Amino acid sequence: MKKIDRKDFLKIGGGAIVGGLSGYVFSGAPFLGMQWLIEWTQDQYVPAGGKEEYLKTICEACREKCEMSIRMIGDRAVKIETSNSGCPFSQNALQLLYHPERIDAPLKRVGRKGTVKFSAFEKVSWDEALGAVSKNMNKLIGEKRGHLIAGISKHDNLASALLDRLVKACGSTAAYYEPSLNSLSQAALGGSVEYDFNNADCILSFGARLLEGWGVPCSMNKAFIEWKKKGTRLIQADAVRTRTASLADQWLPIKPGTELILAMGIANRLSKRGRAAGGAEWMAVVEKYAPDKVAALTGLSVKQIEEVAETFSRARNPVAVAGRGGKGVSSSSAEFLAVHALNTMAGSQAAVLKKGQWLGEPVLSANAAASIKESKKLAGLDDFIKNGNFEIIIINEADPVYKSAYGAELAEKMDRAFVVSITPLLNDTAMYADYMFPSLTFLENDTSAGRAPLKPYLKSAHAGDCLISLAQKVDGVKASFPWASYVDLIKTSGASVGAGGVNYNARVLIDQLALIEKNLKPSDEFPLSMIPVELTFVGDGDGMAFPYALKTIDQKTFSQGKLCVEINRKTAGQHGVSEGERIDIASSWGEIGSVRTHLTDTVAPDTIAIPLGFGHMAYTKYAKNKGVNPKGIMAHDIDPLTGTANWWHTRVKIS
Amino acid sequence: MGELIKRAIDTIKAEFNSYSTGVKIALGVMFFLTAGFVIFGIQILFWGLGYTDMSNLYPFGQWIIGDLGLVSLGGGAFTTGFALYIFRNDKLEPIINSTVLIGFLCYLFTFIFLVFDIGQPLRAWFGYTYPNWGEHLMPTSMLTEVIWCLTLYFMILCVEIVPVALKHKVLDAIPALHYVGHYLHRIMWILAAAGTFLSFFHQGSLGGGMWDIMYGKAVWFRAHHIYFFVVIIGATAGGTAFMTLCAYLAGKVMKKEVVPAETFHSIAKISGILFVAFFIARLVDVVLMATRWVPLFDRSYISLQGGLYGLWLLVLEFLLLAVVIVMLLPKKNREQEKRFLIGIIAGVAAITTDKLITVLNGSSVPNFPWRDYIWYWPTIQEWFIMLGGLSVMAMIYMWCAKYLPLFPHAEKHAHHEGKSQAVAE
Amino acid sequence: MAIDLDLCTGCGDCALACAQENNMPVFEDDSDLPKRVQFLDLMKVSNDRDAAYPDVEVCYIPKMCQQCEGNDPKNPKPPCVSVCPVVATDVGDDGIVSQIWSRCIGCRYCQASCPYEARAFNWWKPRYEGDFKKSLNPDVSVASRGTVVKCQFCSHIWKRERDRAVAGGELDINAVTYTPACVAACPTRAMVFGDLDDPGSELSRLLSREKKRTFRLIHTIDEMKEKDEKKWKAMMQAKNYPNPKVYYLTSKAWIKEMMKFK
Amino acid sequence: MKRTVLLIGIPFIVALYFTFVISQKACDRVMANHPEKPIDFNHQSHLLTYFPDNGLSKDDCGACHDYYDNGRFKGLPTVGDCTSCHDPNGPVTGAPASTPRRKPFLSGYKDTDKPWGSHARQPDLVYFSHKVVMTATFEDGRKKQRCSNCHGDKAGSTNTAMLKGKMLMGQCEDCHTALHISNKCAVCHD
Repeated sequence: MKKIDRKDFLKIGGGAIVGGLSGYVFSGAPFLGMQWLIEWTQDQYVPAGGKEEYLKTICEACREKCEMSIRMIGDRAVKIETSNSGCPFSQNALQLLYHPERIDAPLKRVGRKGTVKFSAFEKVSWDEALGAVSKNMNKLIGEKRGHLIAGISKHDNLASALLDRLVKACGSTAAYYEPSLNSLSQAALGGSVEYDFNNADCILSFGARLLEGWGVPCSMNKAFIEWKKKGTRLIQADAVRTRTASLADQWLPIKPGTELILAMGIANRLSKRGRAAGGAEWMAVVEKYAPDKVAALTGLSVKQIEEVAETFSRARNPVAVAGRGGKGVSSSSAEFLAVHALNTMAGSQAAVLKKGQWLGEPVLSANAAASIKESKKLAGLDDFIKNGNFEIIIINEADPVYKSAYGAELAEKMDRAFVVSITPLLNDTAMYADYMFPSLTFLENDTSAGRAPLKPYLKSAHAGDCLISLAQKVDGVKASFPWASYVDLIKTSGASVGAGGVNYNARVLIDQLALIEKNLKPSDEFPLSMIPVELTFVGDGDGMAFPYALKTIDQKTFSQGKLCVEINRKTAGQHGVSEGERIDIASSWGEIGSVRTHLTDTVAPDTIAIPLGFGHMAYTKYAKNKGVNPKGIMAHDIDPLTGTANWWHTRVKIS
Repeated sequence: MGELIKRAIDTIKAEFNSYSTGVKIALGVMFFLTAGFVIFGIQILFWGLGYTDMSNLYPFGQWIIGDLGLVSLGGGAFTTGFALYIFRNDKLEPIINSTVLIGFLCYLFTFIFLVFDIGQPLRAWFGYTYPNWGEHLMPTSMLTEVIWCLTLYFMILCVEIVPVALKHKVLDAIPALHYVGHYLHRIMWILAAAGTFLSFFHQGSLGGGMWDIMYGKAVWFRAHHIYFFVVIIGATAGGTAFMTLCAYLAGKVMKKEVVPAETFHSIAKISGILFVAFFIARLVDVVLMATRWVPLFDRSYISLQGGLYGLWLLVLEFLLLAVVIVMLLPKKNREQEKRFLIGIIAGVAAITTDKLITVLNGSSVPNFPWRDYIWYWPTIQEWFIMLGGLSVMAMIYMWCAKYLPLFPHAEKHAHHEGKSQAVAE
Repeated sequence: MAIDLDLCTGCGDCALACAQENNMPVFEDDSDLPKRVQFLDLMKVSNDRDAAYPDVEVCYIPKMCQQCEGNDPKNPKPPCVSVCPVVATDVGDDGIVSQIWSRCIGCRYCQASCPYEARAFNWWKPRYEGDFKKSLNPDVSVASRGTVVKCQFCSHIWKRERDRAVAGGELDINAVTYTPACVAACPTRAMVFGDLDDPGSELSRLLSREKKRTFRLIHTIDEMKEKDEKKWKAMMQAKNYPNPKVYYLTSKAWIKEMMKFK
Repeated sequence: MKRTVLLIGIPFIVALYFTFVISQKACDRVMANHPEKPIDFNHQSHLLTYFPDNGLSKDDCGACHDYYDNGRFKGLPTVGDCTSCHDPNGPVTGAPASTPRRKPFLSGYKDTDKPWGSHARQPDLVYFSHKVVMTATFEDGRKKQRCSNCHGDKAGSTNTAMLKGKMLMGQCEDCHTALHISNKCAVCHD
């Protein structure tokens, strides 16, 4: 045997290496490795499988109570399959249900107020959080200062009724609602109007964007099919050619903010036909609005007004609709009254005033009874923010800091007060909360019909349950909350009943008309009118937290972080503004900056249409810092009956 | 180890210091761009194309322009090779090595840009394994055709570049390699012919076919057989101008006559004639577009020329073409150095503009009547990858010009004239 | 598919249902319109190009992949299919243009060739943060970054329904019907889905009944057929047309007018 | 020369063998071809001795490998499916050979448990319907497909060893081509 020299060693090594490589290649490992590499670098994600099921439930988000079918894969809800709704609630529900920024446990503030960082909060147990909140409330009640406890609710529902009751039982009258169609018409008319759109044959809408989120979207969509079938006439008065205005049979392109005057003009024509409503004092005001005056103020022709009045009075079952806007509604109380007067004059069967009656009056403890006398009853939310006083405030799903024209002032007051927020997502208002309670989506809460289809998300609980358990810990309140749980309450709650007559307040009407006429006068300082428009799903801001809703935003409104306002072409020419230019808008209330212009003739001359819903400071990373929130510069005049800022029509200038 | 690094640094220092100030500055800029190329290249490959300004509305951007430009300018390699080996225009002999190298680099970087441009670089090989051959082996997807033709022609260029590399004094000393190089050189005409054939196809496919088969788009659709050849002529014209320009610049930088003047004049003449052909072809193309193809969409040609990249680019292209023809065609013009230079620069610019029109204007045209023209401005990532790639190309070319017998003419002269030239080098 | 724009209120439920059903990727910013991925785009269209206030109108046009077939229905040639270098997109026997992202190399050639902007590219890595992953539909594969995706008329629902039908004893799988997510979600029944090849289907009957109201997106060649059949034939020979399978219905002249370039 | 061949050849073969085996093991592991099999299930004995006594043919794989109501394939049976025959209160010994006896180890599980993993997994990104494939028939009523065509002779197996490895797309396509079924991408992929 020869000695193995260097050359031989190389041969052995070479043989081994080549052999090893061939073995590796022939085993197929490189190809599998390549495939693995491709999958790994692409982060290929395959959703887990499971048994497919369809769960039936009822959407309790509104009165319509839509039946829902939820497609489940194992324990995951993957799709809401229901065709009877056109409402963003139900379609968005999964996005909220599985939102990555959903609050998963009660949170206590440890950081500075007004920050959006989650690090400003720490998780606590329900007992601890409820205990801390009730301790603060008990202290106030014990000092007979229960009137400094306030509550703000979003929806007009049972959970809000619970908050009303809790606040009242503590000895305060400060239970308010965010302005909505319901809350505004209740404040103005003393009850909410139930419209029977399916059976009406002529609908006269005063700026109510009926098909753009107004009222209950799913029933509006159902009604729309009925109108198409029956040939119901839809007449829309608006300053912007909105979708509803385009789908309407007739569009009355009025000057921005003159809906009330148009209503007066039509009432005037109806009165000529011997119809009357609202009493002598009211009718005296109506008499002043002859068609030529109305025509001059609204920008319509006398003929148009007379024709509309004619159509309206001829109709068998006409209905006039108040409540300008889509999801975010803002109309003056006078407008609600005037439009309701039209219905009465025309003898409409399709608009019935109903009064909600959820729960009875609570039992007041001695302390509460003493402090409730101290409590100042204000007309509505904005009135309360401006003139009210509070030390503890409970926010039930609402976001007044973002949505109210007085949001900044509320934030300032909240900075000094003890704030409790019940919400599934950290919104602009919750930025100031001391305690946050995670609430549920309708998919997770039990209903009168049965158990919820899905288990509650982590440590969330329904707002109603949250308020009931809180009430159990507050002194002298327990007696008013005999229910074991929210479901227990649902089973015993009452229904709405018919309301009495409406108080047609002519004084308010005269004031409002004067204000509008003043606003209409061309002013050198603020030559333009600004009115809000809303986008599908974004609405007045609630949709911004959901990525799939963001995908529906159209190019000419918001794209790549730039918010566009719509300006009439001719007007833009007069003001030297070109397409896509960056402008600032100023009103007497303030200034917002950096919006782009989009020139389009769908907007009335001398008008800027600004989208609502943008410019959140918080409300998840999807909504945060996108565009601007115009509420701050919108008109702040507080309506005497509804107590909310009538922000619809604002005089502005481009700066 | 430390010693080794020190020696390497010293070598690089010495190398860097051997250049003149102007070249040093240029090298610095190119190194900077290359660094950006590497950094942003990693970003794009690992985190995706989201960092570019391309979008769903504007799917093709700067890198596609780069691909188109590089391929058509690199097309000078086949034109020159064809003229030299098939037509036996021996005046072109001194420039051919440089031409082959540029062609090689252009194609190499076309691949590199393509890899950046596709969303799934790891799946790039799908083009070979699942090609979209249509019926009768006529590729329905021009990109399939392009991938195959480019690959094959790139292989040919690799073979063509081997003899040049083998001429390096170290390699040439090995007898075996010397013979390989020699015989490869002898069969070069076969490669030139095959290259011409392949190049014809992919020039037409990438520059023309790729666009005109998109029959849904008014701005791109036209009769295949016309535009296909328009682009080929463009590539032959622009390519020759680019080859000339590169060699000219190399000469200026190296401060010596790398290519005899008569070579320049000969190739400029070829280029000039081809540019006349291209001018006519392009004119026919535009007229046909305006009168025949665009009206089939119920649109007008002029309405497609709006936006940021509209009519002015088209006008610019024809102006540049006119400049080339005036400067290169008459003998007295092209034999004057300044006019010759203006001519070839305008030629390269004209072809680049042609590609800009194809991509920039083509993508920015709105698809719906209510949409506006789209605005595209490449992001910093796109710029660095594009310019960084080009600087790498330039640096490789510089290195080759210095160490490989890229310009045999200059070497010969160096032997004749003695040491002074070598020092300048 | 047919979409009746007279009935469409632009509520957007179709877009939302589509996103939920098809596991639409969530990017950092989904309001970044040019780069977001969506199959169904709600296009806001107004006639303010041709009219001035107050004669303007607006409407929302839901636009998904139009499932083109080219001039010859027997040999369908959508503009996007022929250009794909790796056969990642194909026309199925049912006429639906499919796109298999796991084959796609991301060259975006199909996107450039689509005249309806129906295709979307995953510019970023799709992120389903936190529990968003839980709402993913296992029937639709989640595409990865750098691939093109598109609407396939929810063909996975057809497969689902086919399984159900076969389990229920139905043997002729061609008789299986299904409803895409967008159509199922439409609250006003503005969208109608059915078999265009079957003259008895609801869709075919609707289209033959409503010929006057029918149009196709920016597909003005249809008008030529009515006006001048000879010229139409010549044009069809001169060039391939996308010939989409999505029909729109409207009684408003301005919408049809807006389909033309001026 | 011979020495050189040996010097190169022997290490070549040894290295080839070892890397081949190691790489293949690694591949198997990556592809999860060794799922947990706590029971050495004997298909053959079940099908041959037990099925005929209960009026089932030995091709009735569906007796255990069943479908959901919506037509999706359940895959491997659950413990509940097993105990529906192997009565939890039944005798462990002493019963006639054809009667399923109680299997004590099953009592450690819940009825819905599936403690055993599967060799055959449906690949990601593919929508394959067992139901449709298994119900398809020729015009004369013969079934187009049998379980064994893809799964091998599972019915004849006496242990839980893997019979067939990963199925490649080509195999699906071959069958589709042979049976004149469309091979378009969207037939299986979404």
